Amino acid sequence: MTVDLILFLILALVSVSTALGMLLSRNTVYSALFLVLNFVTVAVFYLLLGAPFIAMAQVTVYAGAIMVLFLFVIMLLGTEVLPASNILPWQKPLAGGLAAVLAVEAIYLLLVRARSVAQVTSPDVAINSMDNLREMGKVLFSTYLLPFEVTSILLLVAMVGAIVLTKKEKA
Amino acid sequence: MVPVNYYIILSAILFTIGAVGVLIRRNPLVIFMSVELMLNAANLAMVAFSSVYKSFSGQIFVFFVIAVAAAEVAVGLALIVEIFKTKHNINVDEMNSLKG
Amino acid sequence: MLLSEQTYSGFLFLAPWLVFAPVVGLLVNIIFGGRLSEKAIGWLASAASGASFVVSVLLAMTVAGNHGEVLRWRLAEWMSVGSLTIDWTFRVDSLSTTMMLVVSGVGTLIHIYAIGYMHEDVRFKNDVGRFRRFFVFLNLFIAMMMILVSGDSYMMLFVGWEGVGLCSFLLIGFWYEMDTLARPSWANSNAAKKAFITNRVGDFGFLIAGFLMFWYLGSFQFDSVFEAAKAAPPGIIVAITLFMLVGVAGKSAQIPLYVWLPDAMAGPTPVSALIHAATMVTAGVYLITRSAPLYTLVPQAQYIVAMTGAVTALFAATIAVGQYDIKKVLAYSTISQLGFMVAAVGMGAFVAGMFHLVTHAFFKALLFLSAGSVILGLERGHHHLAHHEHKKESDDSRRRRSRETLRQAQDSASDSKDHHEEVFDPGDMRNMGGLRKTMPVTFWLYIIGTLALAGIFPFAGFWSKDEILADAFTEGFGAVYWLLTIAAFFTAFYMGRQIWMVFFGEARHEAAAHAEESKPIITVPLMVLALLSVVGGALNLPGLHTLTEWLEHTIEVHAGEFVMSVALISTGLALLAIFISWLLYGRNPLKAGQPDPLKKPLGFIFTGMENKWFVDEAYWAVFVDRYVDISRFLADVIDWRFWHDWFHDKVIAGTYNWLSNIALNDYADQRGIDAFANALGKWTQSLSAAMRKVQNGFVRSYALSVLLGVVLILGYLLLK
Amino acid sequence: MNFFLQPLTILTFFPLLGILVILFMNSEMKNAIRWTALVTSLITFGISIWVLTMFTASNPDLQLVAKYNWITVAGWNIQYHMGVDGLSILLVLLTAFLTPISILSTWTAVEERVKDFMVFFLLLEVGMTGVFLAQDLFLFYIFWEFTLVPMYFLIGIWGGPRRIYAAIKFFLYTMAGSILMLLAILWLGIQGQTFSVPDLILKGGIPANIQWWLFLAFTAAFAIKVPMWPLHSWLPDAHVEAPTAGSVILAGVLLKMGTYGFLRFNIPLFPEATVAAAPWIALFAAIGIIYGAAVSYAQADVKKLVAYSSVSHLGFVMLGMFALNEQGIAGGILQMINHGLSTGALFLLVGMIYEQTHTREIKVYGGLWKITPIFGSIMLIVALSSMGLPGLNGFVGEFTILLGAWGAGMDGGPYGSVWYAGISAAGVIMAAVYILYMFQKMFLGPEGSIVEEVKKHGHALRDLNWREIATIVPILIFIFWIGLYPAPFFDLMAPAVTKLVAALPIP
Repeated sequence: MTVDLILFLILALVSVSTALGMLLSRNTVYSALFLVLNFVTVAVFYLLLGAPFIAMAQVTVYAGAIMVLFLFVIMLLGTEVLPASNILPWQKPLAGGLAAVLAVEAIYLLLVRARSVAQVTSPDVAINSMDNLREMGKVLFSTYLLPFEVTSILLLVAMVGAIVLTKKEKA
Repeated sequence: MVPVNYYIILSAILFTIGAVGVLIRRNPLVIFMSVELMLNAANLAMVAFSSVYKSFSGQIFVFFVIAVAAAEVAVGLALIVEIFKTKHNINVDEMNSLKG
Repeated sequence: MLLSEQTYSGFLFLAPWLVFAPVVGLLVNIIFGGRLSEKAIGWLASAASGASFVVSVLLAMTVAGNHGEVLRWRLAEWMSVGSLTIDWTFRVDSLSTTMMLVVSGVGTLIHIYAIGYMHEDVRFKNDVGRFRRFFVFLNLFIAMMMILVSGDSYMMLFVGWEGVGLCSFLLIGFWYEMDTLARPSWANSNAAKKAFITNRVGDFGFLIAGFLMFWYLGSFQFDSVFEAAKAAPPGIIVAITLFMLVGVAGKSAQIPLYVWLPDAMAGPTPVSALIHAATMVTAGVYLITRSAPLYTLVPQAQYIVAMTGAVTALFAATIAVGQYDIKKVLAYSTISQLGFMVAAVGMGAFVAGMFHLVTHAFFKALLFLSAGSVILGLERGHHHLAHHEHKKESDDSRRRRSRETLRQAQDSASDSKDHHEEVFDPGDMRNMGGLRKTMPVTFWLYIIGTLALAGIFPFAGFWSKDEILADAFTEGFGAVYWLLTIAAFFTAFYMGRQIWMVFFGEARHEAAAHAEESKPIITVPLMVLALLSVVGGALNLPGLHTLTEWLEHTIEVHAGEFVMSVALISTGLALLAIFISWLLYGRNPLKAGQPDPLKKPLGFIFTGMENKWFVDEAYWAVFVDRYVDISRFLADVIDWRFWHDWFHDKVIAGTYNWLSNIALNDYADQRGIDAFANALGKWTQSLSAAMRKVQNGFVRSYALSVLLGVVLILGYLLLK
Repeated sequence: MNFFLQPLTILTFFPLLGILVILFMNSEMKNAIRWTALVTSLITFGISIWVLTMFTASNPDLQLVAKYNWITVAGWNIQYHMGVDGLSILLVLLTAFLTPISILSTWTAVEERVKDFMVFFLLLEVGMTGVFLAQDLFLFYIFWEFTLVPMYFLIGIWGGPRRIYAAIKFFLYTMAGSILMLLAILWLGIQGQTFSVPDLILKGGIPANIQWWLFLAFTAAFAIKVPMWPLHSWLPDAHVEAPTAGSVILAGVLLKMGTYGFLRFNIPLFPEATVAAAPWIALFAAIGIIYGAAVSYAQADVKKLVAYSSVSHLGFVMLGMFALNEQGIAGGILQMINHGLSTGALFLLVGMIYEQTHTREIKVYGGLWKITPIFGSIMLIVALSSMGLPGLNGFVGEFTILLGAWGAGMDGGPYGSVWYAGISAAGVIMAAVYILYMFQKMFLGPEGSIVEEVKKHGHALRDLNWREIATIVPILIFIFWIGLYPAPFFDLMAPAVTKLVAALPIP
């Protein structure tokens, strides 16, 4: 057991429990806060995997911007807790069962059937250093220039779309 | 060091939890959050593979996913707000106008 | 002959202006006529026609200066297809210039006359605007007539031939919305249509002759045809000449196609004079004369032509005796005189025929125009009365006239049925009488014309008619001679009857009593014509033979001999006829309402004469009504009810409908294929009704099925 | 790029440009649409004149040829093959000439769905021009069928009360004949390895018994289109119900597609069958001439009268073409043009008066010449041209046709009897009967009841206005031109006709 492994297991435990917490909280606000925690742990995983840029993006965009937006909307709508309902009574057990099957299938597939791969050992210097940022930038603005620009347009469209959708119709 | 399989198993578990959340919660906001969780699970797998294969592609992909997720959330939340405005309710179980 | 050297083909280049001059005249009148005064329009048209006359004179001089040589002026190509070539070529020779001079000379005089005549006519008929149209048509006629006489081929002649037919149609139907008594009616336009269609029947013959000519003789050009005819089989020449005779019968009003000419009197009087007496109707005579080389090849055809002419001459003369309308008498007289001409050219006496054509043009134009003057005089008198004494008209005379109009309506089959009581017929000789006092100038002109027509020495008609009779006598056409001689007797008789009825005795109608003499614009052209009628005989006096020598250059001629016995017989008969007519009509002038004195002694014969021997009725019954019946039958029964409605709609469309509706739709489709398809549909429906429950509209349950799919696919991958 | 710059391609497809412009216009801008259509058709006419200037009259062969491979799958050899020669140049000009005139005639007559109307009309022009220019059987067939569609809609949408019936009858009748032609075309194309007409003519050598069947198949399509007696039953319906412009184009150009088809395909492709069939065609043509003339005299509806007169006139064309000599064929071609002009003008004039009176019944008219002198005078000229008065165009055509037919009837000629020509010549008399009947009953005589009828509606009958005169005067010019000086027209077609006749197996 190395330190890495111990750290990973602890973080994995936190990650799964916050995810479950998000899933099981009756109150939406709690769900959101659990999710923030989950995102942060995932960000730490990214750091462990030698992806500092993605980790930063995870924290700022996901844990920061997106989840704050969620919280805003929850507060705005004031529907933190929904009344119980008995529509689709078999939905929950069926979903749980299927999810369990899915998890089992996935893990089995990954552990047994998949080609065994090397452990994540000593990440490459280029990747696992502050050079990572520079290299990312280079790739992003050369090879992936077009997708990058398209993404910017997508964001613009989303922005305009959101504004148009929520804009009050003039009578 | 941590075998990459562990990361993948974690990713699968998180993904399953997200999927269950989409299926059993009636609040669209929580459903939305579950979707985000699933995205994260996938991201995690990709970054793990990126690390194994020592390639930037996985990370770049994740970067785009994050950007798209941001856009998606913006539009999605706007839609939810709009639905709430017209229906004064956001319970998905009461929205079945698609019924044939 | 220094002059001839200078004029050698010198004026030939003017030949197209024979046609262009009147065409320019009519175009100017069409375009600018609306802004011109009546006088300007009339004189412009007359000038155009006069220009044609001047050109004719110059061309005649050219021909004379050229020793009668045939001259041609090619204007342009007309048609050229394969071996067929027809040009617009003007032929100037002694024959064509003779015709040109007559046509344009008489034509110009009548143009001038018409200025005065139409001025009054359009006013009596309340349509002043139509004055211009008249002169346009008249100029068109001159142009067409010039094409006819100056063409160098049968086809160019045919252009004029049909063209004058068109003008005749237009001018007969000039007052197309009324009848001759100015009542609203189809009568005038019917007369016009009748003339055109009858002429077309003749033209059909002309066309067939043309086809034969082209395919056997190889050309339409006169000289080539005549040259080729010499070597052609006589049967073909007989066919050509006889088909041509059909054309002649149409245009020159010979039996059996003469029926249109009397009706043609519906046109204004100048038209009757110009077209239906002096020029157009003589085109047939011109055609035969022109085709002399063809006719002389085949004596059989010549004999048929001569007999046609002779029989027509007598037949028409008998009808003329029984007519009351002043113009109708002249119309039948024209037919009769045309018969003389056709008989002459049929006998090979081409010069005599042409001679009579020329003199006849003079005196018949004179007679018609004088008759027009008489009619106008009566119109004036009637007009005068209508304005001043209309109300005073006695009941007695009103009743009488209503009876008369009834009879007239029965007389003419084509007249419309509707007529009013108060209609005055200015052309009815029974309304006239005593006009010599009120219209002295016209009276004397009419006498001159009558004497010329009756063939009294030394008037023009005497010389020309006598030459025809002498030719018939000497050439051995006995039957023709006797027919023509009897016709000449009748001619003198009906003309005498007309003179006594119109100008002598007492006025039988107030209008006649108040008749007024015509103005100089009308009488002066008449005087010129009268002069020509007196001296016209000088053209071809026995012994001098001026015309014979003139025409010699163009056609084969022989100088007609003067036979004293023939001359004495015909003159004697003419004088006798005039005497008899005096006994009947002059000694005891007709009283108002009295029937014709011939009626009693002749009985049904006179009824026949009065009714034109019922030829119109017979034609109507045999041809016209049958044609209408046949075309109605074809149109309504065969084409529409049988072919269109029954065969197409019922049989074809019906069968198709039956097939598609009953056979296929009901049986095969609905009970066979549809039944199967319906069963399939029902099954699907019940299945989908079950499946439908899955579609509950809840997004979450849809997502569940997605998850189910994912699990299943993954499971499949695992178990693969 | 070369493909589009061919003069004949431009001529054929230019109207599509106009259609494109019209499609982008608001359908409420009626006048702008009309002007666009008119200008388009006028430019097309200009292009046709340009083509004429490039056309060498003395050359009997196809000229200005555009030839490209088009469909060459499965051993088929279908080409985009356009060309013009003496047989078709006049018809192409006629098409380009009549289209703007027809469009001008709809100025006030068509008020509903102007945009659709003009689009269909220009489409029709494309089809018609294509029919006369196509030198590939397959291409020809496509254009041939293509003309049906716009005409179907022109009759079916803007027609009279029974328009649907007439349109469907027109469509099905023509279609039925075309199917047989399609079969023959396929046989020829597959057997001969090419669909190109000049190549097939050059190749020749079709056995006589097969020629017969092919000849009959083509005849089925063309005879219906002409229409030859007794297949004329669709014509009166279509003419009576079609709007004026449709009637003009129908009589003026569409019927000529049938006679042109005989000339372009039947005669050169199946020479033996042509010579053998000539007496039969002549028989039907002669019957058609007499029958059409007799039937039109008995019509109460003036449009029907003119429609039946077309049967008679087209009978003349057929009679002349199958005389198989130069006079007959040249006369036939010229008569196609003449009929297009005269009958087109008759329909125009009838349409002009119909616009005012809304009735076509002859008996309610009468005395119109007095009320509308210009109209009456123009009608007279056109009527005279239609009945073949010498000096006007109708005579030149009829005369050369009858002359040719007579020659064909002489010993050794394809007809074998002069009776065909003789009887047909009687049609000239009968033409005078029905034409003069119509003219008299409408324009002469006392005022008809319609004059009062129109006055009751608050406006008097008016004479032609400037637009209507401008519509009709170009036709009048040609009526006189062809009548007095037809030489240029004969010169255009003479070499091609000579070539056509020379190829026939006539002793």
